Amino acid sequence: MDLSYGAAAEDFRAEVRSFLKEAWQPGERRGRELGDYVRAFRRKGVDQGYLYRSVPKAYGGSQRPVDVIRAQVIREEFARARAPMEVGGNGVNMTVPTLLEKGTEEQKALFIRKTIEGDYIWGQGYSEPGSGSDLASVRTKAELSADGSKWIINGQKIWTSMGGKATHMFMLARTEPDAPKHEGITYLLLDLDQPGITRRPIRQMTGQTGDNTFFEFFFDNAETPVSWQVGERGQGWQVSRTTLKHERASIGSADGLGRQFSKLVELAKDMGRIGDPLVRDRLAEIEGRVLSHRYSSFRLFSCAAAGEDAGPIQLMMKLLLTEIGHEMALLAQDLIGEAGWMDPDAAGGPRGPIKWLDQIMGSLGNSIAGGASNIQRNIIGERGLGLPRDLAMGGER
Amino acid sequence: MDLSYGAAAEDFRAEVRSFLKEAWQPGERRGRELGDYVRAFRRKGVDQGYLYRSVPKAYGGSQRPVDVIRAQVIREEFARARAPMEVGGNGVNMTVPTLLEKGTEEQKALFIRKTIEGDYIWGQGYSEPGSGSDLASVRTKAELSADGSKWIINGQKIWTSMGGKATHMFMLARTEPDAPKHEGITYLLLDLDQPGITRRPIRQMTGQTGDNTFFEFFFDNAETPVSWQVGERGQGWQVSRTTLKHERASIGSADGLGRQFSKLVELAKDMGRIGDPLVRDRLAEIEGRVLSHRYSSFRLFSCAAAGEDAGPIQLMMKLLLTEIGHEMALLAQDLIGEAGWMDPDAAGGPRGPIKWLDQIMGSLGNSIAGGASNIQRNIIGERGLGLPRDLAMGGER
Amino acid sequence: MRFHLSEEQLAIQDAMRGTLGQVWPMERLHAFADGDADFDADSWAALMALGVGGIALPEGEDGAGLGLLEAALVCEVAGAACAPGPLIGQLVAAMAVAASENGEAKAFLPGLASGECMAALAFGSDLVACARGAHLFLVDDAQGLALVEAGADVSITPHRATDRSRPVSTVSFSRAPRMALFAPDDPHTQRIRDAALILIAADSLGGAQHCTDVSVSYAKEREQFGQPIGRFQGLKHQLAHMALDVEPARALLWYAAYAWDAQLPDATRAAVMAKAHLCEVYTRTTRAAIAAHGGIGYTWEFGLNYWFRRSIANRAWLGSPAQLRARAAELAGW
Amino acid sequence: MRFHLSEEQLAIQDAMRGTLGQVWPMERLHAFADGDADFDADSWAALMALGVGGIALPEGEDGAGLGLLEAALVCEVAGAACAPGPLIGQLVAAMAVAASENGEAKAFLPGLASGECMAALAFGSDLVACARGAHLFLVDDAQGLALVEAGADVSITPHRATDRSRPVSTVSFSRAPRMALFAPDDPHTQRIRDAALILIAADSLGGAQHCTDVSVSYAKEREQFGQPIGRFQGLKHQLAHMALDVEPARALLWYAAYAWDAQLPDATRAAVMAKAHLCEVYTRTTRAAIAAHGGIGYTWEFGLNYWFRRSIANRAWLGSPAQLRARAAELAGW
Repeated sequence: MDLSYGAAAEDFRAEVRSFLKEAWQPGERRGRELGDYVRAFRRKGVDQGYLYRSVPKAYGGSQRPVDVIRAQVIREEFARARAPMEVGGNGVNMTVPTLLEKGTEEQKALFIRKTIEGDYIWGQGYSEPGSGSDLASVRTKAELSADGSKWIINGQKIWTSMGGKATHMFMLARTEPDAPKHEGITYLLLDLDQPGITRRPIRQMTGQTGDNTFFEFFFDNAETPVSWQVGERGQGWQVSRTTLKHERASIGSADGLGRQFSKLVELAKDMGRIGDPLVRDRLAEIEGRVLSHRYSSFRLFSCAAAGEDAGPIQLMMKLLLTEIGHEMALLAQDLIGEAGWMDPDAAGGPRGPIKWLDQIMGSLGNSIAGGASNIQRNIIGERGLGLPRDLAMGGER
Repeated sequence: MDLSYGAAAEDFRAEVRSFLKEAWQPGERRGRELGDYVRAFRRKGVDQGYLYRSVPKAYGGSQRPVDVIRAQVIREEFARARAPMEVGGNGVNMTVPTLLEKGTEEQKALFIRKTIEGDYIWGQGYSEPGSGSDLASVRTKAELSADGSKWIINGQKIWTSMGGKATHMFMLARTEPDAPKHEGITYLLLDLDQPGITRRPIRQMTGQTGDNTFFEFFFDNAETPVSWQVGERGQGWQVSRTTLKHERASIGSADGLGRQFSKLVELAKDMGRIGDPLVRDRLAEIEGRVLSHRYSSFRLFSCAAAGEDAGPIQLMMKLLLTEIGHEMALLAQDLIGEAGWMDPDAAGGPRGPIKWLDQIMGSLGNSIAGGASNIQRNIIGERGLGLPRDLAMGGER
Repeated sequence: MRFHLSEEQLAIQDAMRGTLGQVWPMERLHAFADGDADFDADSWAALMALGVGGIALPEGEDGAGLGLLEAALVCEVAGAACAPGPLIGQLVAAMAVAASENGEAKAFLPGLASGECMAALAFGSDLVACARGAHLFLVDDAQGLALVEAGADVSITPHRATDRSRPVSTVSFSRAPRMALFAPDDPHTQRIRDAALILIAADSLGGAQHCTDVSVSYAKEREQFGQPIGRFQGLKHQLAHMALDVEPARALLWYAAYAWDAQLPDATRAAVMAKAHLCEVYTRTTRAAIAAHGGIGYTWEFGLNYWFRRSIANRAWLGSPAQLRARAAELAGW
Repeated sequence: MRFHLSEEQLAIQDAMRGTLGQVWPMERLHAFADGDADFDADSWAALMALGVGGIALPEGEDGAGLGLLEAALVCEVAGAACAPGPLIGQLVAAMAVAASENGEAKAFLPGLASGECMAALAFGSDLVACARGAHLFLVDDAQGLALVEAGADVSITPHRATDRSRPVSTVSFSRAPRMALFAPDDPHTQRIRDAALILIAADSLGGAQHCTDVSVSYAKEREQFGQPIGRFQGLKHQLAHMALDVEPARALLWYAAYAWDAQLPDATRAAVMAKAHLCEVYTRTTRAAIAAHGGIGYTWEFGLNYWFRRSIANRAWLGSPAQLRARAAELAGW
């Protein structure tokens, strides 16, 4: 075992660092000026081969061979310099990989560059009211226009993150109502700036609402050209599977959990509870799981770097994160005590302990986002341990 | 709410107490002499209407109307005087109620008196290797003899408690191999003292073995008269359901759990750990559940006394007991520490803390006996909460 | 021997439930949660019209002559409905005043019983639920139990509260005149504290039962993969586990209230155990309920979050479960 | 950067596994458990023939030149097989002697490496596993670490042990001559203690993995209601939960061994955390495995109880999880 990245990586790190020293000097820039500076900086990052490494040059990427060590060094150095990385979001994480794999030449040319440069922001149109984990139970309907040039869309989508800012959406729509459940779905792209679409933010239990949270979308004869359909008609389920895999790989950051744990220890100190044997015991017990998660992320990274399959552990990271989040929330709740009576969106109230309320409630959101925990347990049991499929779900996933 | 039994019950208590004072004086009697004395004492108990209250006089019972308060007073006073109650076991708890409900006149006359007087000891012949919770998957076969007078039995039964002492068995045997699973089973009684039967004790993980533990039974052309069949041929599953209900009602004693908890507190004191805040917290947390169980048993008793349905709580007592047993075992394990390195069947080793090892392992046996915990969870969910039946088990229970 | 609810007791709960069902539907709760008030006059009046305020007072003192058990049954229904207002404070204050000999305080008893005079609890903390609407405060501090009238000398700073159904304020009584009820070491002081613990436990039981009930209903209606989700063993066992947490705890609460009413020697410890255990149950159950609902449970609109928020308030109120367990260990002489 | 096992490391485990599969099938374990010995010569010889004894010793000192990580990988396989003998004591003693300057003790190094000279651990307790067969004892007491030779001055009282695979005895060294290795405050003393914790954690990981594996296999084969029981979500989620407990903990153990080998500043704390966490995992997993098997898991004959018993021994050895967590809190400066 060796947690250093090796001499070649350190040379590369020096190179990235010197690039950043020169190229990332935002200074006092703010607002639009800063936006332009960031955009220019990202272009330089692409030219150096640091950003959009998996995207071909033709569509604005830097087209580099897979090298997880280099990618990690880039992430670390950009974070250290507080320099902006790729624009992120559903567009880069889901639309781009899907188009690279299944898109037409026209679609690639039309969308990829605009997406990675941040002009197009993508909302996910999978979930519907009532669909839950059963994503294939799509009821939003798309019908061909009389002339066969457009899809006419009617229905509703929900749980679209960043829904307030999205310019475009990728969605699953039912195009063959009489076909078996998984075979009548088509994968469509569409422009959200059109009259047939209404969007509405979903207020969450934390009280949080606004452009960065989840939205519902209502489609009333919304339109999209047939040429924006990805993959074959009726093959949308398969197309979406590619995408979801990417989403799952991008969820979960061991560092974030570690930082949160450190804050929990600080909270115990701030509340004068760090000397309480019960608190110390709970903290150390939770840390055993936090460190297990952290070192397992090293293991996954190491396997990825070596091009080896890490086995079932990769299916477990998300649920592990969720469960540890619950445990931290429960301890935080007892640490803040009566301070928890005041909501974090209180004006002028104490800022310290009560900001934990967001985490205490947010830990519940974790179980829901990115696949509910029971689905994760099924996946671990079936794909990880090779147990037989559930009868009721058999062949439906 | 009122936990006193009321004046009438206290009068009755005085009556029972004065009976016991006179009738139960075992003195220095031992062995056979004591056995005869106990047998005579039980006859007096029946004559007074204290024992076998639900059994008609014709078969040796005292045939009294249901009165759970009186029954409770009798139990308390007999326990206080350390006087023997009914003989107990599968015979009294399962065979007798089943015969009273489904047996022929001949069967009642033949078996009930002998059973309640302790001459006949009954083993349960339900479980088979591989059947587990799926009790209807009976493979032990019974075929009619050529003259139609006897059932010829071949197969194997397992998990028969007190199997070393049993004189008779009630069993489920498959008599209609071609009928649907639940419809080809017949309920048979048989004499275990015959050449076609071999019995073997099952050694448990505690190392415990002997006449009082579980046994396996092997049947090689064992025989029983057709007149010993209970209920219709092919209706054995229904007959057995009556019986299992009785078994479930008799499992679990809140007092036992309370005594065990008191011993756990004593253990913490003996090991010098009662001052440890973690131990105190765990003890109080466990006690919250122990008391919930105890007071729920009062509630059940109170409902039974009033002839009212207590609702879902009655389905929960067994699983609750199992879960609390697990928690106590885990705490006990940490309390005994290195003393747990020595087995309780050690000759000459320390006797104090290590006797907890039996409980630590035994708590696992609880999950298994009387229906596995997952079956209990299904029952709570389906019968208690009205959730729909599992598809795979649908219609099979 | 009787250890289950009587027809009369069930009827009290039914009446409460019926009234709250009418005056306190989810729309009202939503509107209240987004509003600025810390008390809702209509629902308060409707409850008080049922005679709830005097339920545990002697018949001679404007009361129904029932016990703390009945008060707990009432609080259980209020907890299930996430009802607003200082119901626990009202009941505890009325009992404290009824037991006291302070004539000045006693003059408030008819108002406390009828609900016209609203009382909030200020027990060992300057954070007080439903303080703004209160006419009276039952204060428990170093000087013992006292009644304080709202007015110029009582300063109240409202907060945006986690528990939207019973918003809190910081209250300071520095120069306000006190109507002394009981000295700190008076046995009545302990009894009043115990009563408060029991009523919070009752509110928690009601909330936990509500969360279990709505989760079970949802699991029966909601379909996925062509099945009601309650058919899947994973969720089924989770729901069974919730019920297994809540239903046995009901008897723990009954016992605590019974021990209080009968003044049994273990009454204080029973109250401590009940509050500790029921608040653990409430925390677990609200979390489990939200998980059992999936995305919709996490929305503000669905409303489960009000119970979750109330469980946070109840848990921290008058001592966390761990603090109370430490107390229970002490009381047991361990 | 490398944080997963190499081909070579996997090969070491495969060799161990293959050998134990041959010399230590369940029948042998059963026979040993019912017998009177505290050590099994055949399986010991077979393991030692693989060079296991010297795996973590420098190449110049009769060793394979590998690290504690490889020693841990070996102990993991031994734990999975419930292998008998003082393997952990042997490896720790060899490392202690190799690191010391005591010539008298060093003379035993070739024997320790080859396994001809068997060593047991007597660390802060008079209960010692596999004491009767041992030629040497590595003693850790108020005087620090020392090697003591078995003989007339060492009195051994065997017990019927809970852990039938590694029976314990009470050992008294009162007048036995000591070959001093390290003073109590010598950094080497701490390192040797840490190594012991890590190897017990490794044994626990192997045992927990074994229990998970057999439960998964059983769930695939065993049918009820016409289905393999692993199809039922209830059991499926329980098995997933077991795997979720065990698999991530593997990296925690690797890190502890790596930190020891690389002498990182957090090496001691990593060892403490690994032992505490892996023993919790082992306890939970053995219990879950027996429950997952139903009745058969509870029988002696099926054998799961040997792992359960070993988990009891490992958990109590050198500090319970709670004691170690208190230590970890101290080491973190909390």
